[in-house]
Amino acid sequence: METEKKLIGRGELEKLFSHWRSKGKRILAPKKIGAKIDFAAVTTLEEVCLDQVQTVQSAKTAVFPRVEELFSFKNKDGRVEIRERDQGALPETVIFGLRPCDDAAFAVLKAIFNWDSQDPLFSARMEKVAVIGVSCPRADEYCFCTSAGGGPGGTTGSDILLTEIAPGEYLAEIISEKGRVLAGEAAGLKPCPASVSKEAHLAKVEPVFALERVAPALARLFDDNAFWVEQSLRCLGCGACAYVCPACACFDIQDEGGGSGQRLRCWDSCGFGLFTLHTSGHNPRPVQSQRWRQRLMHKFSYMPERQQVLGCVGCGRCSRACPVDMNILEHLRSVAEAKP
Amino acid sequence: METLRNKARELLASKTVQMVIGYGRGSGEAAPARAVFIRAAAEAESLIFDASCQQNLAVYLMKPEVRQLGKAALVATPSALRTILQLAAENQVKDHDLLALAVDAQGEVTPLATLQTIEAHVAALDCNLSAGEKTELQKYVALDPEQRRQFWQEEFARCLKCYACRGACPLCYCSRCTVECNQPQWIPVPAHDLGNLEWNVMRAMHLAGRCVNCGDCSRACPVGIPLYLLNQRLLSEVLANFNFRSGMAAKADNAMSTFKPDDPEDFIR
Amino acid sequence: MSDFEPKIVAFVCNWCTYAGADLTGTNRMKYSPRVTIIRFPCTGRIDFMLLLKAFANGADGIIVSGCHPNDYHYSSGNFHARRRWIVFRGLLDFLGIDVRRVQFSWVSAAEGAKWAQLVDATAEQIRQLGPFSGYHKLRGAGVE
Amino acid sequence: MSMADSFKPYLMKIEQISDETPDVKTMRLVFSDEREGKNFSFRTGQFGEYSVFGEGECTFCIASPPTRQGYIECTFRKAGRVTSALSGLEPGEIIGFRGPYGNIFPISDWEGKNLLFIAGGIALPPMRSVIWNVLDLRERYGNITIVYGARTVADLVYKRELAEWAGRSDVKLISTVDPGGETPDWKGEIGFVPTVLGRAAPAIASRDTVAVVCGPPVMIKFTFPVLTKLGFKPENIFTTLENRMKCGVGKCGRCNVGKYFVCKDGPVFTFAQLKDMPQEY
Repeated sequence: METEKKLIGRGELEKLFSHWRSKGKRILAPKKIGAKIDFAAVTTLEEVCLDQVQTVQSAKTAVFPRVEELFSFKNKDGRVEIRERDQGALPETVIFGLRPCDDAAFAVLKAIFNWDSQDPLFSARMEKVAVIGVSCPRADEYCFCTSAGGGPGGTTGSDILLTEIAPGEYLAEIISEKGRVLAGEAAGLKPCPASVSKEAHLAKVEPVFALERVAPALARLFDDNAFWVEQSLRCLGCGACAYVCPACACFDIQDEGGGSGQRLRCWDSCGFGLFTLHTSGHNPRPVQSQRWRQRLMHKFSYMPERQQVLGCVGCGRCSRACPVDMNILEHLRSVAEAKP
Repeated sequence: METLRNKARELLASKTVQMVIGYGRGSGEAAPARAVFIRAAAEAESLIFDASCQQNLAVYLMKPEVRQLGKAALVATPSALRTILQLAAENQVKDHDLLALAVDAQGEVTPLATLQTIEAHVAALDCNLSAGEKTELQKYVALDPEQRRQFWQEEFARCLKCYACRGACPLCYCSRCTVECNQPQWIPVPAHDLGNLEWNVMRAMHLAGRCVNCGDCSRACPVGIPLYLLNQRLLSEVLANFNFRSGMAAKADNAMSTFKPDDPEDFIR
Repeated sequence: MSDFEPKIVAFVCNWCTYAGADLTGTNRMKYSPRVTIIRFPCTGRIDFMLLLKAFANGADGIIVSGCHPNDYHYSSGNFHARRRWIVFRGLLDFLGIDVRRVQFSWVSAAEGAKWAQLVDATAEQIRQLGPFSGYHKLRGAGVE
Repeated sequence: MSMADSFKPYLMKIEQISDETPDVKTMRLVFSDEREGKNFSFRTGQFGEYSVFGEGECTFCIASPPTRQGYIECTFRKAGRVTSALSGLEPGEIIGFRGPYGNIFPISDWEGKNLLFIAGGIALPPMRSVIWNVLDLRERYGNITIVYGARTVADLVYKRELAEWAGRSDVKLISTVDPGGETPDWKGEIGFVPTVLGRAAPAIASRDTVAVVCGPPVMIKFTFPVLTKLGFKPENIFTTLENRMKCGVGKCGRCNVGKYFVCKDGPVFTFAQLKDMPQEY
């Protein structure tokens, strides 16, 4: 579908919020929580924070929650009954105010969950999500979207992308069919003069490494243990990077509730030693350097080859969230610049 | 800063240590300083020490791939010094395993080569909660229980179970944490409300009488849960009831695996 | 609230309290039937996690009881336990969990009557506090 | 496969349980829903996710051959949370099964060839499926040799079947136990699998022979050089890998060996493939 351009004012957006609310939709948007800004359910535009470069966590929870029920079961008196989820009951969700890198991350998640076969629960959630992005007027030293194939005004993954062209005045790019439906719910969209361009309102994010050099360099470096040990000495082996990442989707499956309980899917991270530990005690990745290597290899080598998509959108969240400043940008740069 | 760098150069050049674990410049606003592992005298100029250097570097003493690099000199804040003593008391580090370079806010560097000298150094420090810490803690103690319950429920609801608190804690060194034991499954794996509460209770309890209040768990938490409050509350409890302070001596019983016959029991019927 | 019958789990040591509870029975003393007794080799074995599991599985109140100090089968386990209870109680309180829901006690093998009183008093206390639904509701919460 | 994709398992009734060793059991499972059973098919080499409801899932191969229809079998050692729970179940109880997953042993390509099976310890189960599969189609294959070893006599699994194979004239079975693992009445070989294989070498022709190797990493490590010396080409040596898995369908992210998913690209790999893969298994 061809992108349509319109103008929309803050007042109209507010009306859209109350319209969605009246339809019973869940609205997720960046919101101040304590000292941090993160995605949470909101009801009005007032609650939404758009000043930050990035939220702590991504919006992936809308389609890949921290913990979700796959199905429930009753195991009693030698009989087992399985109750599948009612996918119709999944919430209709509008995600508002996420950055173009986060919008693009939904394409990565789709590639992970649906590359070989469709993941029904993920797909059902995805179906019910509409994405209204807001392009970036500012970036920080952790941003590298332009090195990861995106940009501060990138439209990949958005249904509508907004760019603030004057205080309270937005250029709305209507990108998808879902976007058109959403826009149809707004009265008072104004036509956009041809002279209006978003470029002047976007952050400048200079490319910092040559992406095409990363995958071949990684393949070369795989067996260079010293390189990986050096890269990961600081790493504490936690899962903060994976859990804030909009494109990380590794998961665990756990049963809870005894005989009458649920089978759950929950987040997991390749940074944990337990992730690959065999019951026998053998671990194919026994040390942290190998786990860090896996993180980079997976996103920048395996995924491009197997799922035809980069496992990273350059949002920089992992670097900001890391307790010990494992800055992925630096690591990628040194990978790209490693001598053959 | 130059004193610190010179000391590092000297230790490395004389091969007294194989590595200096210290602070270097971080990569951006989110991390003005970060850990560096200096192995050559020529690299010592990247060492810094200022108010932004807060991480308790003793966490790296327990990391296998760092340990493999040989004997370390550790740039140690007061918290890190106490951590070293606590690790020694728990038989995790031995005398002469490492050399501490005690640093303070004034930029003074004091090399401490033995656990005994670390003890003497720590004995002269004020290890009480600061006035600010006491006031903040008191604010929560003074709430009514229902408000406290709600406060913690909201805080824990954000917990992702990323275990950054555990990773950052130099005293969370178990090779297999309770959360990784599944026969029985003590702590639920998923980050739902019950799993998050049990994890955080367990973490706090297992650090009771051991935590030195370095605050790294809270600094590491990506969603900003004030875990330090739990630790401070329990260390106050341990101090008030057992007159015990962690990380003061290289040979000490663990507060929670010892007892006095006259420990208080007014709550027991 | 008047028809609320609390569910109480008692974690007791084998040597003193369990024997005491047995004595209550052989002496045909009556006490609240709302208690489920779980026997341990020693109070030192009663980990705080077990208490949390009891609450998560529907307990409204908990009794933890063992040998009196200095009158003890294994010389020091109950002293160790006492320390952990002190700290655990402090933590529960700080988390806003009503510590009246956990009753600690020493009941010897000769104190059948004390056991009956302890259970009755705890049952009454929990009856007044009502069901521990705040905690029970945690189960399943946060699953999408 | 839509059912498996939603992670909803088939309900399987435990029909029969055999004790293989003190901690290894074989379970025969039949579909609770007969229709599902009729529509179900698999091929040798594939695996599944078996679950005890309330405890979780664990991954094992299907240990029975596809030529025996109406049931599947699995053999497992009581080791973790789920296998411990599984061990405690009785015939008649219901468990979950998702599958079949993964690739296969290409046995139709092997027709007309000699087959050499080499297994150690608890790794015989994946091979049992393919062994019975080719034995059930015996006339299509040349000589069949099985070398099987375990630490001790007690650790040998499928003892009844070993006896059956030993008694067949169209199968050559060499069984062995590690030195010190023998009993007074042990009649087989004594020695590690690679050593015993080396000793038996003169009887094993590498020409027109396919080797299948399953065992602990250390056994595999020492077996490959012996086979190479015997003249086996890497593409004629097959093995099946195990890694920790959760989903079985290439999504959960933990079973990969380099860029390969053990659950999708494997579990069956040739030695030629393994040579190009990193040591992440």
